[in-house]
Amino acid sequence: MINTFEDREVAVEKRFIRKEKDIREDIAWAQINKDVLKSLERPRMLFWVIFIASLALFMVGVACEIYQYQTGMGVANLDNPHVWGLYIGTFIFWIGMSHSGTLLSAILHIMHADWRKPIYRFAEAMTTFSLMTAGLFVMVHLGRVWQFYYVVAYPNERWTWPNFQSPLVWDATAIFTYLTSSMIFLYIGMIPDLAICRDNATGFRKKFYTFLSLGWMGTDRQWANFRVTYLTVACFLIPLAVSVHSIVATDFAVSQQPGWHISSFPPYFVAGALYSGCAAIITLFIVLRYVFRFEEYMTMPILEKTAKLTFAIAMVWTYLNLVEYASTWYGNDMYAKQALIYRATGDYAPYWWMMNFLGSVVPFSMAFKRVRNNIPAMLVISILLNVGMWLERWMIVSPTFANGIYPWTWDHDQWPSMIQWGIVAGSFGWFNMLFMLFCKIFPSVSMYEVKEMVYHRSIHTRETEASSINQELAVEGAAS
Amino acid sequence: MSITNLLNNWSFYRNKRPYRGQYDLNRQYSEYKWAMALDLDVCTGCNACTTACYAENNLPVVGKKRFQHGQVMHWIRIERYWDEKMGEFPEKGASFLPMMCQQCEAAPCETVCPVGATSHTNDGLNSQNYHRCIGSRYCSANCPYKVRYFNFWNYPSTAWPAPLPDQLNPDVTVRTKGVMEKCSFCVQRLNEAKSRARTEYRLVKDGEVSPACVQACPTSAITFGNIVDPKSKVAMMWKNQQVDLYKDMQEKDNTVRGYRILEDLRPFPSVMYMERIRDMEA
Amino acid sequence: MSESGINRRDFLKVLGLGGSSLALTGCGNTDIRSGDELVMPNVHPEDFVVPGLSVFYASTCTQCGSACGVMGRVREGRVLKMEGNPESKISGGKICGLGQAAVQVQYNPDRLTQPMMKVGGSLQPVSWDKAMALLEEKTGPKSGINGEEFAFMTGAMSGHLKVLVENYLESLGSKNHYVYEALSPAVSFAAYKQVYGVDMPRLHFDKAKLIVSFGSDFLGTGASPVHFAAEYAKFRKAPRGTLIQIEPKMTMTGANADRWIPIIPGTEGVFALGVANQLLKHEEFAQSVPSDIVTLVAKYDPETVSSITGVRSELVGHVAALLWEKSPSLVISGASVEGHTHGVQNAVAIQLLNKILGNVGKTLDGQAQSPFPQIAPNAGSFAALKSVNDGMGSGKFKAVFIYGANPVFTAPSFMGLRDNLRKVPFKVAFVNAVDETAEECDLVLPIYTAVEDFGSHVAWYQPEGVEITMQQPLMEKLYSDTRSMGDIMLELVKQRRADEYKAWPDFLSYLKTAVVNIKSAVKYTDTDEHFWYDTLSHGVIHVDAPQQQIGSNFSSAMLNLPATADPQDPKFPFYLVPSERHYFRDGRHANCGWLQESPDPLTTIVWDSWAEIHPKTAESMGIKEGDYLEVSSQNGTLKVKAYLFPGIHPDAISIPLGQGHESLGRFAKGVGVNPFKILNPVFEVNTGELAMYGTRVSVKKTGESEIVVKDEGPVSTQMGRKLVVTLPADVAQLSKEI
Amino acid sequence: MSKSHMLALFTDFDEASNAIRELKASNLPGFNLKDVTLKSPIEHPEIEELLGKRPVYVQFFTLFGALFGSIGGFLFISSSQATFLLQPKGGKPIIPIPPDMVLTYELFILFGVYITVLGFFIGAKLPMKRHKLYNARVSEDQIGILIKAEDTAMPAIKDLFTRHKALEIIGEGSK
Repeated sequence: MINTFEDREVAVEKRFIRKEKDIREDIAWAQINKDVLKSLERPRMLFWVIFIASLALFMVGVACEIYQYQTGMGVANLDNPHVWGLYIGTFIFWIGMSHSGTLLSAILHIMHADWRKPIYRFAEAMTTFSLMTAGLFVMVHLGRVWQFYYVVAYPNERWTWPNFQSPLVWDATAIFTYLTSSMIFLYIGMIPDLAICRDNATGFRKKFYTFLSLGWMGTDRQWANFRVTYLTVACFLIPLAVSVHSIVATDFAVSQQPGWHISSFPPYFVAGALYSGCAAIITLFIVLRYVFRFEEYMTMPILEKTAKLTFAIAMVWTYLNLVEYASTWYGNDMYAKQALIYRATGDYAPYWWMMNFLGSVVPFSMAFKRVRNNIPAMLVISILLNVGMWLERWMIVSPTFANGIYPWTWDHDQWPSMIQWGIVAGSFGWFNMLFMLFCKIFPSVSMYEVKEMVYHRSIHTRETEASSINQELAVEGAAS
Repeated sequence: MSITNLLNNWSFYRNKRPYRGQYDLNRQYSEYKWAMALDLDVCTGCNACTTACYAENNLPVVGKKRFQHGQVMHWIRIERYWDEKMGEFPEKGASFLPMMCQQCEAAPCETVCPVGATSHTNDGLNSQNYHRCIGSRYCSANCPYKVRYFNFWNYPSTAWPAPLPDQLNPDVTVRTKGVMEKCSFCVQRLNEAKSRARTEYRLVKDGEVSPACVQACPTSAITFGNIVDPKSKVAMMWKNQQVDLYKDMQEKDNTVRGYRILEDLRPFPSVMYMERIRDMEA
Repeated sequence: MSESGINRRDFLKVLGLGGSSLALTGCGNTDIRSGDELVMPNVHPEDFVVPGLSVFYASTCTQCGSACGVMGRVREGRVLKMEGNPESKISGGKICGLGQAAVQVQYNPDRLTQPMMKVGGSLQPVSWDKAMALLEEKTGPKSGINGEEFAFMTGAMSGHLKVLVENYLESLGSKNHYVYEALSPAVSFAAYKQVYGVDMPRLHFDKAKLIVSFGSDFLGTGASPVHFAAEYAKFRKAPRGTLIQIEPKMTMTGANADRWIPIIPGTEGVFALGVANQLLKHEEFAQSVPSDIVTLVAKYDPETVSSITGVRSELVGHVAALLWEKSPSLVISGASVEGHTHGVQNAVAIQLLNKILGNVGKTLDGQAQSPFPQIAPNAGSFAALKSVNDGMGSGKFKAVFIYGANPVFTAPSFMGLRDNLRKVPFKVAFVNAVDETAEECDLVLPIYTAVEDFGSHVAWYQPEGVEITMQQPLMEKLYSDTRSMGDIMLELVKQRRADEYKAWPDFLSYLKTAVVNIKSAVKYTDTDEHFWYDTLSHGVIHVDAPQQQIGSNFSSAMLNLPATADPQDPKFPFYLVPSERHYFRDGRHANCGWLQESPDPLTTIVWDSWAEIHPKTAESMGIKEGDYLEVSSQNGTLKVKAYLFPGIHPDAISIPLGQGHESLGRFAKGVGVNPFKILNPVFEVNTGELAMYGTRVSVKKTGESEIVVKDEGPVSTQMGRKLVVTLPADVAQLSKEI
Repeated sequence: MSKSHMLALFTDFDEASNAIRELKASNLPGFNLKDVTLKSPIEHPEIEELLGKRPVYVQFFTLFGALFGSIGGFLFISSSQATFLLQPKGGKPIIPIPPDMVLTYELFILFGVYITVLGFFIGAKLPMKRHKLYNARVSEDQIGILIKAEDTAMPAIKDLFTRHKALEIIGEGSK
């Protein structure tokens, strides 16, 4: 029986706590600034542990590369015809990793899924840095890295140009486009927050942020232009992201080699990319949440939503994966079929099966709410998924070389040397290092967008709650 | 400049190699097209061609360990196959197959090189430009015959202990680490012959020039020449064997021996092989 | 010698005469080692030497005994490549890989560059004066050495250097010229001698419609592989001949056969008689042989033959039938037939088929009779090594010279040759690089390589006429402290015959005089000088000589073959087949990178030795590829990797010769194993030659295993690809081909 | 007559919008709605509407960039191929369409993005110096209204703001 204003308040309160929210709506804006800006000051100890560890790992990679540079690619234990190895595999892996940033920020932005707001910033950062890492691998892989600029189409006195027919040149263009565009996207989206940093920083940092924030004042004119630009760039980024990984896929799909020459490769690669990217987001989500005490913003419901998204993409990937096998099998092309059988039964079989298990079976664990809400479990799963996706890339590259068209040159003995493994490990160090640095220097949660989120949601809920109460009152009134 | 001439002869730019008449004696595109015919029935697998290639083209001796790692640099290799349905013993002997770069007309390696280091020459060779190569190894990855060899090590510093460098052929460069290399049909010899012929206002005569392997082969299993010249031996052999350079699938009598390896991949190789014969009554 | 060049006028004259595009001798090039190599070495080049253009000098390949005429490609005073000399009837302008490797012998990083003297158990460099003084002291007139105490061991020799060597021995009053070749054709010579009365008949592969080869690897390691390969090519052209190979281990020739038949080693003769048995059933052939042979052959019915040879009985009739329908045919025998106690009988039994089929005179007739016996080649023999070894063992010899042979490496261990050699007070080796034998010698003299030296050669297999192939320097000597073998010999001769030889300051002048003497024989009308330069520029002298008449006498006495295969010893169940690799032979050129890295044609293995074992046998013994095996005979054990090889008789184990050097240089040292060492003292009864294939071995797994380094991939078939297509001979229409 | 600036800070967004509505309604002499600038921590489309049409031109930059990228890109690639006849590729024409299309597509996006961003900087007048009446709290949780008007109109506006419980009103003179 509700008849007094107090009762009504209580009822509203009840409904407030009934459903768990993506984010607390009564959180004060000043508090948001405070919390996020704190992440630029004093993170937990773990931050430094991760940072130092990554630095060390990176150094290992650098050492290996220097040795390889001096001695020649032979130290990678590649051979004729097994000329590509972990470098290319890991290159694809990092390119793939970069896709989810765009997915989260651009696609969800267009779809007005506002739960992305607290987490898209670091996802975009991830995009940028994994692209940088991928770029490194192109270099590391080259036999004469000191001549890499031959790939660039720069005017020269001899009128020699790169071969625009080569998928590698498409790669170079696409990656360059993607890298710069996503950096711009990241930066534009960060300007209002940089302004906030500027307003709260002192000393050297103040100069730094002042410079970066370009004198942003949040005037209506700025906001209007900002809104349009952000949306436009987002619209550009989505097809770009798709095209980038399709092009990487064409590196293989346009070649004649069995196991590569498959028309379903581009979508397959894109799905794999989003897949590994989402898994990576979950991992970093959990790490940042702990390291920077972001429990308020990176809440369990958001984690769960991300998990659901990952699960969906995992299923898409699984489907395309099976399509690849099926089409190879029924296509009944001798070379391709032999290559497929070799993958499943030959020297790479253990890794191939592990890839399939991790990529297609493990994600089902995320079907359970219990698992989705269990942070340690999600951490482990997300890492497992990425291991699986890395294996997938390796299983695309190596078995084809080991068991290609020409039987005389089949090579079943090749195994990556410690140098290759070292450089691959180094790349992870490099990525983590950059990422951690970024999170330390820039707000890894978008403050103004969280404010918007809180603002709009609070308005929304207030209205819905109010209306529902009124209905109840009406009902009860009729009853009495 | 470029745009105008682009518009002027658009059709020329859209012409897809190999097209009939691309090579002909009245200089449509080039009056040379080097080709080979290799008779597998008289090839004894003696490796004389391989050694000749080492001598002519400054191929490094890589040593046991690197050979084991598959980093050997033989531009021409002799493959030995046993028959698939061989009983207890190989009663019909072995099958030897000398495999060198097939100088494909539609070479899979050429299109994928990011820097255009490998491309087609006017006289129909699949050239490899060491100075341009950056070692992406995509060409090798896409080569169906796997006849491209990558310099995984800095061989010039290790492969020729003094005074072995004195033997190196000054007409052929020594390749450094990180570049791809492959059979060139001894292009240095071809160029010498061509320039000699040019100074005498004539074309290179048939048999005037031949790659080292052809020259060495004790059984003369390999025939080399300019297939554009209908009177050259190699052209006559191709014709006689009913193998057409511009076709990707030959319709020929089953008594005829000529064929090109992996033709179904449509690389249009410039090397015609002639089937090995065995006396089934024996 | 480099000063004794040609002046400009000579050269012009010669061009007029020779008229060939081949250029002249390499004399006159300045030493390329002198000064900075970046400087173009020809400071005073000949007129015809144009920088940047190659000059081709004709010469002779001495890598093996077939003396192919070759041309050296020379640029800026450096020989770069060996190519065949089209004017040579033997090479026909072609060349094998072994011949190519001559330049790697020349530029070998492990060449001996100065004389070495044993001082306190190790070789120390000395000056030539010291070295020659020592020679003088030990073997000179004052040394008081008599002919009996002196031995000169050489490899097979021919031409004028051989003459000089023999003159030297003669000046010493010695008859001890021991010509030793580890892989000598002595047994087949003996057999041919018995049957045809000549050492070596001329074989017309191209004329035959069917060749039945009993273990003769004429394409790989025969008397004249390059020539035989060319003939083989003709033989395969229309009308295409058929090749049947019968041998215990597939050779390169066997790999090209239309039918390859594995057989128990040593029983080839029996198989031949079995075939003869079948053939004599045809009445045309009945009269072709004496009656005693007919009766003898009658014993060999297919079943018996099959039981002895382990070949399916129907194959006997099959081969006979083929021989019956395809005529003319040619039946030949090879090393694996002759390397047995009854090797000669085996070979004779095989020749019997030629007799029956009437091939004698058709596909097989006499070679040209060389008009110059003194420069004719002397094929080596194992007997020579034996007597040297005995002499050394008994301390008979006070001094031993060794040239062109490496007995310490090739002699089986049961001879104890190394120890015997050590007993000799003074041992001299003339070498390009220090090999196992030189290691043991007191004086090691560095001589020119074949491409630095003059010489003349006569092959013991002559395709047509007699071809004297001239050897001339393709470049100036690489090391100033090396000398020509000829010069050294001349100097040695002069120790005792100074006045007779004073006319000749060096070997070149000696050779020139000698060669010019041939002028009359070839009806050359111009001056001596021109003849000399003509000869050099062409590289060959063709002497058309009368053909040797060959008889054919067979008697049952020559054919008393053992009734069974050699008795089995349960302790050593396997036949050892020490196979001869076509680029390694007895291993004297093992130190060439090219040869080490050129894959063995059949196994495609490089840089190693291996034991070929039949997959069936391997399976029964649980052996996989790469497993280390202990292959032991009574005289030693080899530890060698297994390679599963279908082309070998299940009871045989084959290990290639030529590897397992303890010396000789970086490319050869410590690579593989040396099967010579474990050979048993089994000898061919008629000739006393070592029965190379008469050794029995046992095989044991060691448990260790290592990857076999080979060019072949994990699969050895085409996996359904259309790479090598095989066409039945009856479908092919070679006659319509160009 | 001289104009001057005044900044009012609000915590309550509804009040702020009401204030603007009132300003709009009361057409004071010497005051123009164009001179009102809204400064907010987050974007407020609904309030911006009150300020009347303030058009954005970024789209036109985008259009130009995209067109330039695609057309210019294709011309650049094909013409460079056309000038590079020395090294034809077997099996392909000198100017192959499909690969060029791929690159054209990439360049279309590349220039589209770049020039869009250029347009943003121009449109938003970035980088710029901060206005002297900027207050840090605007970037935190308060909404600021900056107006420019004749001094005569100032008192009226000031008291209008105070009526709408402006936390603080900063005039040019004061501070």
